[in-house]
Amino acid sequence: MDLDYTTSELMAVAGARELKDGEVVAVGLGLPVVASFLAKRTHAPHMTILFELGVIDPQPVEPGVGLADPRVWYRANVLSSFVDILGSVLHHGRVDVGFLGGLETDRFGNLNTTLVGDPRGKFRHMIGSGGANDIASCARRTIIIMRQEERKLRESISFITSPGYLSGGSRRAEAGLRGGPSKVITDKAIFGFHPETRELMILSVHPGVTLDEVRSTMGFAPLVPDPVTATEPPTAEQLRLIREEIDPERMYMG
Amino acid sequence: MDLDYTTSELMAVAGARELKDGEVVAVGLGLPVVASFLAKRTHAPHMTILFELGVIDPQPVEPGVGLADPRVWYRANVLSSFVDILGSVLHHGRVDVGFLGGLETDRFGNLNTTLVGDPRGKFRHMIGSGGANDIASCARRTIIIMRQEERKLRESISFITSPGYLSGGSRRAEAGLRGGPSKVITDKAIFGFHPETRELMILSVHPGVTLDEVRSTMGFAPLVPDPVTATEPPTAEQLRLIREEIDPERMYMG
Amino acid sequence: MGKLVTLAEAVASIPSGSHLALSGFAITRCTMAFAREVIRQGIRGLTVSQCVGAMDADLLVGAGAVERLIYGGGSLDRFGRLACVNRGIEGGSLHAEEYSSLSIAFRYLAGALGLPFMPIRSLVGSDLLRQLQERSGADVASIKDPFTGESWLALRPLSPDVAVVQVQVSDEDGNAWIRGPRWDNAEQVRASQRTIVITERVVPGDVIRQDAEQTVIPGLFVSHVVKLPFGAHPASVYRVYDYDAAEIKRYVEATRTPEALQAYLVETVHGVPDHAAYLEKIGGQARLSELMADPGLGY
Amino acid sequence: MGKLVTLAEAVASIPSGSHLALSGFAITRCTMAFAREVIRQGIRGLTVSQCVGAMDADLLVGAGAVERLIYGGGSLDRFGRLACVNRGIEGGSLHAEEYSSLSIAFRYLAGALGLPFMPIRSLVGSDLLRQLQERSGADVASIKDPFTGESWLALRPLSPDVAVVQVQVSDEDGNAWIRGPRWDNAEQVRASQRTIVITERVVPGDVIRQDAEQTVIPGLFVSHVVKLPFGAHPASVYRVYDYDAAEIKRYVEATRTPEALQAYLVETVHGVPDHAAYLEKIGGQARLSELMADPGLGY
Repeated sequence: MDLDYTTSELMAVAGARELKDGEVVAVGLGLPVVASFLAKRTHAPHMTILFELGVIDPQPVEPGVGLADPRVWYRANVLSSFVDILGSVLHHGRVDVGFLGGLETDRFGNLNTTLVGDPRGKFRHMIGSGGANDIASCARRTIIIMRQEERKLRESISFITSPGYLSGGSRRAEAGLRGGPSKVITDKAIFGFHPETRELMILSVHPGVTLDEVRSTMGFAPLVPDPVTATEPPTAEQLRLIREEIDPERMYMG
Repeated sequence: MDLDYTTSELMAVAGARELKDGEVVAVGLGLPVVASFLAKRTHAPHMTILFELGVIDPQPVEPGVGLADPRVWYRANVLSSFVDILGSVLHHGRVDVGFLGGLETDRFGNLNTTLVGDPRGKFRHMIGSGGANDIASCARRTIIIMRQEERKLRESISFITSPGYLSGGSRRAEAGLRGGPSKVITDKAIFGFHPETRELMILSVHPGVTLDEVRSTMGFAPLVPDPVTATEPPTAEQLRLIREEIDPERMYMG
Repeated sequence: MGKLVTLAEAVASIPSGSHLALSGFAITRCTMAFAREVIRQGIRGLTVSQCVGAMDADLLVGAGAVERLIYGGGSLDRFGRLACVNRGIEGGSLHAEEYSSLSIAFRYLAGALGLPFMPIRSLVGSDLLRQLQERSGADVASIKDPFTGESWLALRPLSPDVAVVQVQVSDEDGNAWIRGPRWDNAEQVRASQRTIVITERVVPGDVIRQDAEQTVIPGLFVSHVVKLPFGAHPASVYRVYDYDAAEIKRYVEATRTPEALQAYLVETVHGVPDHAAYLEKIGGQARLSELMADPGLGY
Repeated sequence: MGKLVTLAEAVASIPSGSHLALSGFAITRCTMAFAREVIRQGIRGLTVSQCVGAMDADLLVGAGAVERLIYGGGSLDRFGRLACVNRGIEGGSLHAEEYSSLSIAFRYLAGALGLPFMPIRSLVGSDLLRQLQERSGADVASIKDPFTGESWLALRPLSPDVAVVQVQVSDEDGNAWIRGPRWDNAEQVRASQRTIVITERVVPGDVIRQDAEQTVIPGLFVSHVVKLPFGAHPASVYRVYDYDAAEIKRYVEATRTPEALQAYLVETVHGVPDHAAYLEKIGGQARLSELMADPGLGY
């Protein structure tokens, strides 16, 4: 087994480590799928995986192009509906972790997947919410996974599709929302949020990445601990599972 | 075919005549079942029959002891739930006719199936509502079928389980309820309701029954038309269907 | 994390005073063996809810295990009324809150979906509503539609501690199928904190996964799975066995007086250690064989 | 009272300006043949709703048939975004009302159950809500829980004129099964005034009656049944056929510019008289055979 790993693999493993056994996890497609299946096959066998359109705990044998692909529903325990998954599980308050990707996020973990500025100063409409707003509003905590670039981690985003801590502090709770983002996992670092101000803060920097690289690929200055620790690398078994069983065609891992 | 008929048979046939082709009918057990299946097999083949617990258009081959009996669900088109039948069909406003039995009714078609007085001056608790209150509240019209006795057609009933016209006139509409009872079919006569006062009024008296017999088996004086017409008797084909196909064991017909 | 336990273990997880949503409807899919074990273990002070009152609730009330009943009326179909429930209401020993089928179903649905309340057109103008309004801390209120200004009745959600659901088929994680109509069971499970599944058959998870559209109860709601053939006897389980008419008639006779009921409870509950002994008592395999459902008809 | 009609007849029952709820989710069970016939018949000014915007809605928007889109965001999964929808929003020609998946599902559910409104925790604090509130005659309002005094967001029910649902199996009365997850389809049907079922197979009613727990769409909601194999092409129908990746990629290319789209519409819609001719055009039986689902895997 080649113990070198890609940043995607590191991100998936970092995501998996956030999930505890027995938890109920609402999953969007891409890296969150790999992270969730990896957790379920290692330390969290009793975790429940939900896809918003009405799928619980599938056992895919091939990767799919998205949630609409029956490959992703294969051998599910339950095939039901939005009202069942997003209503009686998520809105009821039973989802421990929401796992979201994003196009843009800001200092307080607010996510934009709706309108992004283009170089000509116009806005481009992207994909909107789907279940992301519901998950960000109702899950006990959310984990955001995204590539880190200055235009993606911005001081201020143009549209809040899925609320994080809004303008920080206690604003989210005051708006009547439970939960909130707990982690942002990028290809450079893992971030948390300050327990009071709710500002983004570095928790660990990935092996081989410098603190400067982290800072220079963001549109704002994050809180920085001293000393800065390094993200734990993937184990051989985690890499084997990703490469041989979960995403052998490297469809999710890019 | 014996063209003599029982009053139960006459009641079932009178009930069937109230149902039009294409209507959606919410049915309680007993005579309403016979009336509905009779209508469906004669003039109303496109009628939809609903049982509250989640059954649409069954084709029983044996009578059952109640809605809980799988005999009554046999060969249904849909097996679902209270929320589906009473929610998305009835509460939505899609039920044309609710077909109800009752222990007691009054001048305004209010029904009691909850608390009835006993000879010792105490109250006895009966069966309560089930779906009857929902049907009486939400169907476009309701038809009541019951035996006629002075203690059953009362000036005032002790408990309104399922609302008719409440205290008459426009009180029902003022309470925010649509529909209301259209007919009361007893073993003596068929009654309607005065279009303004909503008082019970005789529409027809069954063959062989005198007007005095109708009046003397009620606890109040109904409106009486002049002249009084006679209820149309069952046809040979209607009797054959009831006796040979719908209730050969005379389980519903007593 | 094994969920597959004995009936006694599952019942032992229920503290006295709990709110149970029971899956019975009149005389079908009633949680009868469960109710007998609750009585045997001396659990009391229960709140019981169901859309249509059934034999399981009536037996628990008769044995004195129930303090409060939240239901939409009920009966044993043609076999008779809920004699224990009725006697409890008439004598004042049972605190009964009476609704209609849909209003209980909507209260469960609100609980299931995490809604703060549920608007409804039913109950209006009835004495059912008057009685509910007269209760202190009423679970009904009025609310104005913010879009039209129209007044509506609003119901408080129901959130039982435990749903107890008798099903035909489950896997070891509690992913369960219900054949036939499901009445309020799907909403009971989703409204409750947790669910105990009592199942006629336990199948491998692979079987559930082949036909997952049928999974009415997702395992994530389920804390315990009890494999218990004839767990609903003398009630029926569609496609597995018919109701036992003779035994239901005996129950109806036994519930005519408190004395007769005590004798019945001694014979069928206290006098037998468990469900297997109960089945022997009521006639064993010879009797049960006669109840087996015809695979074509389903009853 | 025969409900079984041709696609052209079913589409002809829809007046311009109607509100349609469409059954597609991204690239699966999309009402593609239906959308092509709507365009062919020149029906315009439609309101279209669905929880997650799909290829059917995008094609109708691209052809200029849609005035208003009520949806929760959407894409063609990995194949791309909803280019026609996005261009319509960016250019201002499409009036889009954007929600989340659950908020649309709850609006359908309220419409289905005859509720005056639906409380929800989602949308709060987001710019989705801000945009919706800025609309005149907003479909969102705030309401106070009468039991706790807590403030909630309330959504107005959705009541489409017609639900159009692509299913696997139906009988002639429209009693239909949906295999796989059902996303918002059951609620769409129940919220709508009537439903058009587009089905891959028509089976005798006796088949439906043998497994009536599977009937997601009761016939009483259905006005028309259209038997139309490959009606969702190039989207997939679980257990019947897979998505046609090459054809979806061609669609994605064609929707990059309005000019390319016009050429695509001429070729696949206006230039073919009906669905059968469309299927010949895209490659006929040879191509369709390759898409047939593996009976074990279901795709």
